[in-house]
Amino acid sequence: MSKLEKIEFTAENLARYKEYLTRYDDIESALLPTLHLAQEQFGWLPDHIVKYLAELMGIPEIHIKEVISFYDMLYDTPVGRNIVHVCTNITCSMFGGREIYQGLLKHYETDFLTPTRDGRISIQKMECLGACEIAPCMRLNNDFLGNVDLQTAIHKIDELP
Amino acid sequence: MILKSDLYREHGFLKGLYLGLKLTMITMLKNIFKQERMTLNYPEEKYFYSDRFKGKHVLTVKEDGTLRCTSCMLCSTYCPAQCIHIVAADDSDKEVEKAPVSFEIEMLRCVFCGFCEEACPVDAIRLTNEYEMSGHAEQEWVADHYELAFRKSLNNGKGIVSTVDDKDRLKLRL
Amino acid sequence: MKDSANYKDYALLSYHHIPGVHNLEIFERAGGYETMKACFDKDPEAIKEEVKQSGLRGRGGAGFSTGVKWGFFTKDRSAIKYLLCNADESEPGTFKDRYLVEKNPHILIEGMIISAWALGTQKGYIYIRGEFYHQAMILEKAIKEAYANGYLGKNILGKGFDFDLYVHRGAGAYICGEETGMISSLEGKKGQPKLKPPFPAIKGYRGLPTMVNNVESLAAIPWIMKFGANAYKQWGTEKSPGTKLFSISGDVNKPGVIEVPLSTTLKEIIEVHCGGVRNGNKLKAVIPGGSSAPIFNAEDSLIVKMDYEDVAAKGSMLGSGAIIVLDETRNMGEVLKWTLEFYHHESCGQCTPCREGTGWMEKILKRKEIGVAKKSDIELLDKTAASMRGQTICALADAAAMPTQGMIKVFRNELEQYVTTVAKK
Amino acid sequence: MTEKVKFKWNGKEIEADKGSNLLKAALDNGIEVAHYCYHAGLSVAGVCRMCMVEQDGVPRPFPACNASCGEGIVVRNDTPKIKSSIEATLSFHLLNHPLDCPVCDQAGECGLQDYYMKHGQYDSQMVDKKVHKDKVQDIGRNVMLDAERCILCSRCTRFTEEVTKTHELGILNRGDHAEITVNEKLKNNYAQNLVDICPVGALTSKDFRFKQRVWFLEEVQTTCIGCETGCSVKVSENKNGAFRVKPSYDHEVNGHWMCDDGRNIYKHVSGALRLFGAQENLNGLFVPVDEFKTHQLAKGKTLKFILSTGLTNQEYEKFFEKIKGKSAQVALYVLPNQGEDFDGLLTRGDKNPNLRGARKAFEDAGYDSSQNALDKLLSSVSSNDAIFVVVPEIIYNEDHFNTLISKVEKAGLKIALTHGETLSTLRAFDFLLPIPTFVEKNGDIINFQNKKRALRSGISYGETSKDVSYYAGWVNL
Repeated sequence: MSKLEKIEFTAENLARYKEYLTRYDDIESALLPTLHLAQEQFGWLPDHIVKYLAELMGIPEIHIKEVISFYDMLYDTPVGRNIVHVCTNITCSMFGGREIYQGLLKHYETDFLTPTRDGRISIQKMECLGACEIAPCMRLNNDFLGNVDLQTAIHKIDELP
Repeated sequence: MILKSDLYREHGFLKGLYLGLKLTMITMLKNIFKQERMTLNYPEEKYFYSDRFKGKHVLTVKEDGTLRCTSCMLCSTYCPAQCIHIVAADDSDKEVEKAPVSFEIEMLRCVFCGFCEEACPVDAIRLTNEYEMSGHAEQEWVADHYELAFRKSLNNGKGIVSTVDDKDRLKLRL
Repeated sequence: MKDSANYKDYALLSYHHIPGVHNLEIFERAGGYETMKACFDKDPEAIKEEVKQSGLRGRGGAGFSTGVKWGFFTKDRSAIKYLLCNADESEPGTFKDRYLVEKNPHILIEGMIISAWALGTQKGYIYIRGEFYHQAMILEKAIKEAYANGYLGKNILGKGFDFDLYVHRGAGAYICGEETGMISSLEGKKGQPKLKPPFPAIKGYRGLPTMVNNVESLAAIPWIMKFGANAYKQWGTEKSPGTKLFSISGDVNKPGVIEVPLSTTLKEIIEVHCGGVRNGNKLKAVIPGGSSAPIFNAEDSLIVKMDYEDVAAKGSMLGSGAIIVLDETRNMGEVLKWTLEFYHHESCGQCTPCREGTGWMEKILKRKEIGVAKKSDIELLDKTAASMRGQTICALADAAAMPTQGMIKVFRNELEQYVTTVAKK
Repeated sequence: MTEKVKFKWNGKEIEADKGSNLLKAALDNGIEVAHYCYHAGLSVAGVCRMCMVEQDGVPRPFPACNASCGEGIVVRNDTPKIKSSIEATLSFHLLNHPLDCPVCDQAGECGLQDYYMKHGQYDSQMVDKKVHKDKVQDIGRNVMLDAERCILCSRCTRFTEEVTKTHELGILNRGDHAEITVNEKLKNNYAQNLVDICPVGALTSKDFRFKQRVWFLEEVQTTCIGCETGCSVKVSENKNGAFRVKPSYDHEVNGHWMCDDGRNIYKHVSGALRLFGAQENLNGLFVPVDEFKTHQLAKGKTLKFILSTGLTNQEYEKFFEKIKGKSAQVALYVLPNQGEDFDGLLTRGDKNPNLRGARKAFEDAGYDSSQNALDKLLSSVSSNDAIFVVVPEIIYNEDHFNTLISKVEKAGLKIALTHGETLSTLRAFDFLLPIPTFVEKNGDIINFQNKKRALRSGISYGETSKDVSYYAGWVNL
């Protein structure tokens, strides 16, 4: 995204943002949903978007940066269009979650969270995703994928847009 | 010289007295007959002091030839004669951060106690066995860091490289 | 899992066998929301008392009596206060709430409306972890249906009671499962736990009284109100009554969520409900309550009864009821490494002992990678873990220290071997 | 009146306000309690976990900073359990600390060093790789940040959130990768308080950086002369000069803080241009001269004085006593206002440290301190006059002062009483005579609240015995 492009929510997202504000008794509480929304639209949350949000919501910039850096699912570095979460917690590691993670990094020649060269995916190692019965599990964007091995994982990831 | 044992305690009074006087006698006789004198014909003859002698100071350098001193001022704090004067400044290298721009020792004030050597956390200052110092005026007795680190007698002006180098320390720090 | 479940067998999963029960219509046809309607005729204090009588204990991990917790809450009905549902189940090994919510979101909503009526809260939030995107959508849809039916919003069923319910998605932080951390996160801050006192029941979200309950606790409320506290007590023991969802994963043939009365033996859970250890292997160890719980060796696992007291008596904790089964092929050093990596990654960075300690414990265990490992490292690990306990604002430091100490207690020899063995490349 | 309660800390009975902070009560009563994150001027964070205490009847230890004083409670932090927990916590604090004390300016007043001497676990068990963060960052307003040394007590972030409300600092990331980060640069006028409140060497002053080691310095308790607020300050100085100004707690005036402008008030004290003796203007070049020469030249002339507002009450009093009954014309030069009247915290636009004291002294002596009197004096300047101008120690608006100087040009003998050759326009004067600066005199000034504030002298650099009243003695000789 070029910096020259004007950074602002689309009309639809702005309406959603306004709806979020009605849910909470103060504007700060709406920050997390708004960040999710912004990430949905912009992909990731660089400084100039933080600036826009800070002005929009009247929250100090550093406060928003703190929040973004705190959560695993909000990104202050560039990420690919699709996010692949690989669980590496106890149960998933027992069934080879870590090997899948390493295998994926090797296969796509990338690093933790670094987007692949075509900008299509970012692979993120995650702690327990809350789907241990289907270990080893992964998330492709918002969809859970369970009982995977490296081959099926690669296969499924390749199907992503 | 460190006495190994207490002759009197070990051997009893008489034997102790005898052993002690025997040593004295032997040395006396040696001096009379063998002419082994302590007086040297200085400066043609020079006495060699051990490395533990506390003589003229030296500032060690790093492998790249810069001063090891980080100007923490512990030596000047510890110095009983208050003869060390350091002016510190920023160093462009972030890892070094602080370095002296001037390091001066007033040699006439120095009591050569070696406390500076002990206080130094980075092995930047040492006392050598160099004991020949001379000067005409008071100003000549203020040794600056060029004198202290890069005088001719130290590795031909290249300075003494300290073994605990910064890079080694960083390696230790992992 | 039994197929033809009904109220007599299950409290929480009683609707789960009905297809499409996530739709309000089907849920109502099966008898849903009836309890809620009946509850509006009851005195809120009576509901609180009933819950207290039932002996329901918080299902999030600490096991504190829900009724007693409600008792601390302000009785001033006009004061602004909040009901917060903790659906941020991030304890490794736990997936019961996900299972509960994705199949039957309405039971949670019904439970929350009853609780809101009892507590007099005007607004409620379901804090669901960010990874559960679809589950959040299911909840949103269910809430929309409930609004449409007049179960939520202004003047519910003409009783003059207002209750708004919203879903709030987290963004991936274990610590937001801690109640004050969750409140911080809801307030739009970093999800760092707050100092206690004041407790959230007095000063919580936005400095106002806030009640935080686990999904499972809230979902059990409709059943308790329908059949009464005594019926609930038919299950379990005196101190741990009722049923509990257990999430079983690891080396078992049929991993998944089951609902059994508390005090069911672990042996029964593994062998009857989960089809035994995978591949007929020998059981080596069981983590009985999520990764924070100290591990059981095989002997203890076979005799322990899964209720709060018996698990605690054997030196562990029931926690969230996440059972991770490990068979003989598993290396305990690796398991501990994964656990410590997790806590290192998730420490919020507020209190020093936890921030530095979790990282250091991981480094101590990984010393063989830089070639400085020795046997006594296990002793150091034990000491470090001990000095982290009870030192921090929230329980994360304890949660990291307990499994470490537990593991060292049970598998010391294996760990000593683990730290000193360098893998050949 | 708040209710008082009595409680015991390590067996010592303490009286404090009911419900007040337990840690503060202990610290106020001279009990040494290790703590990093607690600061009386900020909210409670409770994150350093150093002030843990045990209370009889409470099962778990808890931090004293998050507890309140109650009647009859018995609190201890010297039990073996607490002692070992403090030791362990301190070792956690030091775990990822770079231990670069030799190059760290904080050494000597560092919380980590202080507590390590008391609570250290002297043999290290740390062989692991430390977490590295960004060092030597200039974050603006003369503040340097070293993220590695930081122990994340969050005092600084709380300061920018609660006191200045400018929100520049935050803690990014979590766990042991958490790091203090600045959003762009520091922008507020109170930024250097961050250096004071930082218990370790993470935030250091760029101005003071590497100038001195703190153990070479002595602190002199005095009052800031930067504006009419009159904050309590400590000036750190030694025989080589003054090196920094720090606020000292005064609940009536400045609380815990002071502004960045006030931090610069020490600079003229031992600056390069400091005046140590009389100087004569020889065609634009000042050369040392015997003061006696000035004295001789002033004889027989009409002496006129323009005083500044920076003198102490005692100096004014003595001055007017000396000229009592003699024909000397006296007026007061008042510094013009700078910027806004009051920034909401401490800084005030009125930059006259002792305007109230001056006006009162003028009034008591029967002199007019108004602008009219000054105008009258200036308009009557003639070649038969010897005019003494007391140069204010700190001049914010040079142009304003230069206009004053331009008006005295007609005088036969122009003498500046000053601490140094600070302004180029001082070249219009025939002589410069030294007067003491604020750290070289004892006395009182009166601040905006009409409160007496004390100036105290430390080590003297200039000719301090000769103040304005000494020169007043030249009248009618």
